[in-house]
Amino acid sequence: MKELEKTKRISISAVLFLLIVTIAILTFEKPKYVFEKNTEAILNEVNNNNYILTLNQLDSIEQSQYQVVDIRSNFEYSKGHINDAINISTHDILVSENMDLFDDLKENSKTAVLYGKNPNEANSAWMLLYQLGYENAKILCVETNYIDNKFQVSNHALEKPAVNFAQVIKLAKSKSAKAKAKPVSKPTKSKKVITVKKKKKRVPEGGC
Amino acid sequence: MGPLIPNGIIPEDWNYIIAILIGFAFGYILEASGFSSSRKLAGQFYGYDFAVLKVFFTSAVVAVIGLYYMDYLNFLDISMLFVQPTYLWAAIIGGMIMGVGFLAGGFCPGTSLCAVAIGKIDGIVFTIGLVIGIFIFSESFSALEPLFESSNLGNITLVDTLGVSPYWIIFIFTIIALIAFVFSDWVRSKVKKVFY
Amino acid sequence: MSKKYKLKRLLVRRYQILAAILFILAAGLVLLPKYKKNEGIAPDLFVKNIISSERYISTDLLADRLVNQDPTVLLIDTRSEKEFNDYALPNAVNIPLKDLLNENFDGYINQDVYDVILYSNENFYADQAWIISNRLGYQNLYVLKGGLNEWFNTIINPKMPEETEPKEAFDLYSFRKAAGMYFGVGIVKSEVKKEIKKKKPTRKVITVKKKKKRVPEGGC
Amino acid sequence: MVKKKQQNRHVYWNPYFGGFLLGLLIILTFYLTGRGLGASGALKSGVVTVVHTIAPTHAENNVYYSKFIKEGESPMNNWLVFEAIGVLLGAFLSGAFTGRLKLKVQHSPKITSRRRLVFALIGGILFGLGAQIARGCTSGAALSGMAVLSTGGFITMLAIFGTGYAVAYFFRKNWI
Repeated sequence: MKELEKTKRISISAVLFLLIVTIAILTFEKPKYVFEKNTEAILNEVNNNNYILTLNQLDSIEQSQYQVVDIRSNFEYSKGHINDAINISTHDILVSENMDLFDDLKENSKTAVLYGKNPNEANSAWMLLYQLGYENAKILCVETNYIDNKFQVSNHALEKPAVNFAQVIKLAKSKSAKAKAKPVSKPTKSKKVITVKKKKKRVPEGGC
Repeated sequence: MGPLIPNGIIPEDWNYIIAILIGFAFGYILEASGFSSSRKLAGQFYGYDFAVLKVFFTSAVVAVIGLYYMDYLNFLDISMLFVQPTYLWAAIIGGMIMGVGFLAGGFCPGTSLCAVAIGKIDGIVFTIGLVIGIFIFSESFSALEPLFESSNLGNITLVDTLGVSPYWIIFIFTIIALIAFVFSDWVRSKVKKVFY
Repeated sequence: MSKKYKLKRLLVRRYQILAAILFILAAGLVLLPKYKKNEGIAPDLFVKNIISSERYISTDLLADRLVNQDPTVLLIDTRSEKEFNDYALPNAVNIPLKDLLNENFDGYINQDVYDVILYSNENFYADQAWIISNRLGYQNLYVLKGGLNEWFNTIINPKMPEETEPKEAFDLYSFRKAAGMYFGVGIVKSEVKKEIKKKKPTRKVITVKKKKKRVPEGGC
Repeated sequence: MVKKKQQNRHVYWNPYFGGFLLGLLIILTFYLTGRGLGASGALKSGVVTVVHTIAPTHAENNVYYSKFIKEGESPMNNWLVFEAIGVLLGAFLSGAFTGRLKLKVQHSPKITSRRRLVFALIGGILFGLGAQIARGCTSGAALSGMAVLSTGGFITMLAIFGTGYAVAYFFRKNWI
């Protein structure tokens, strides 16, 4: 018996398929900003410390080669800021005028020198910019504070331990040992065993 | 953002229920398209029925276009999908053995299950044959292992192999499919009708 | 009459029309403007996350949780291995910043069981680690505000409040002192009679399941 | 009613419609589970289970079986097995609706049903062997593979159909 072909259903479904795709494309909004760098790249950059400028290093660069950017809030900026600095708070970096400005800096190969209350604050903004592809951004490693209501900039020693932790601990222990006549009984804690299970993020397996 | 289960959006526990539902739809579509009939399946090799080729190509084209649109529209991460690893010689030789088996038996595993479900005895026998074939393979695995494990190219796609944008591949693939449809209809009009 | 005729003519060409639809869809893929895809979360969400200070946990809060042996705390030391071996917080795990994306450590930072608290000498490196993890969409991560320096200034060696300060300041001070002693390093003044618990920075033994690679599951 | 069913028996879906739905199903499968469809994997799980139950030591010593035997977990506890159960149910239902449920051997009028069954068995054995070597059958390797543009999928598909056309001549008596 000859197979009878019905085309009504296929026509209808094909038209529906086309409609769905069209609607999906029309409603689709292309993301405005896309990260250029993946996390590997940013991690590499973070680890080779090229992105940190001290005040002295900044002085050695020609004035026309960089633009200082204050990433604190407008309020803080109006209280006092580094000379010639412009104000773009971290929150407003993705505003298009500000992006244009960074684009300009990038084209003219000028360095965007970011600073905030401390390097840590500038770091967020720097990481954002770097991941968006602005390799010309750098962090000015300074602290800003107010002494007698005057704006002060001072160098900041990054990630420097305040004290030698190990030594302090040792010292404290020897002191406590001295203070005690009796030997300190050391309650041995049972080792805490924690199993971290991988988050269920199963890679799809195949099969046929 | 898909795929939903590997990304943990749908809990893993649902996996098997979804498997049954998907299998259900798969079986229904295969049977309703006539894949439970071995003579219909074999028809494409003799030019009297091209249903298999049409279903096969249509579904592949629709699926690949749909998947890439979903990827484009950010519903799905195409790199998360499972890609069958390519073992070049294993695929070629295995495919050739399957080709002979297809002609002799008239089914492939999916369709033979459909045939079993509607009571085709040849389908049942074919399925028993499948089990025996798998058993033979497993028992003689040590002899076949060099072939099985050789020339592993990894989980590659045509994009890696040809170095062309996937969109062009899809476009060309679609054109090939359309030509195949036209050609199959032409062949069918030339070949003597077989009623089954 | 003419309408019916038109429909009929359309139906004759139905396969051509269907083929055209398929063709257009495939061509659409080629012609659509391409854009680069993000790895991880989108920039606008990312900005919201990095300016929020929710990620910071104060040293007092951490001390409190550690003293109470909160089982959901997992400390991660992002400093170098050498620094970690010299001194680390109790039960901390060392993941140097440069190894953050090493897949052996994936189980620690990409999970939903513990509150992972990242620290370094300050919070600069820890913050960077947090930002990178956040970009990848990892949850339950926190940063120790001020890092180890702050820890030493507040918990190990707290400053005696001025007499004019409110009672809360004294409460906090006594808590900090007690906590400092708990961590075995109270700067011992003569009046200390309490037994000092010594807590070695035992390392957590954590078994991380190896990341499952796409194991080619033997086909059929 | 009976007559209608009789007529229906050979009315299948328009192949393009079937293909279209199948394509959507593949998309859905990938969207939900990140993997493709499959069929013979379920049979393999069945074989492994049977062998493991009958001769556990033999199964554990065999390199191939031992790949699929996990401590405390039955090989039947597999996505593909559940899918295969679904396939059986779905096909049964479709057959029931159109009146195709019947215990019979379908064969060309030129051959006996005995010959048909012998060839079916040979074909099944070859197909099972080939599917294991190629790590997938028509649905698993070729169909799902083509949907994600897998090189292996295309190669397998070409090999199956290429060989099919090459040997079609020798089997013509069975089918035409």
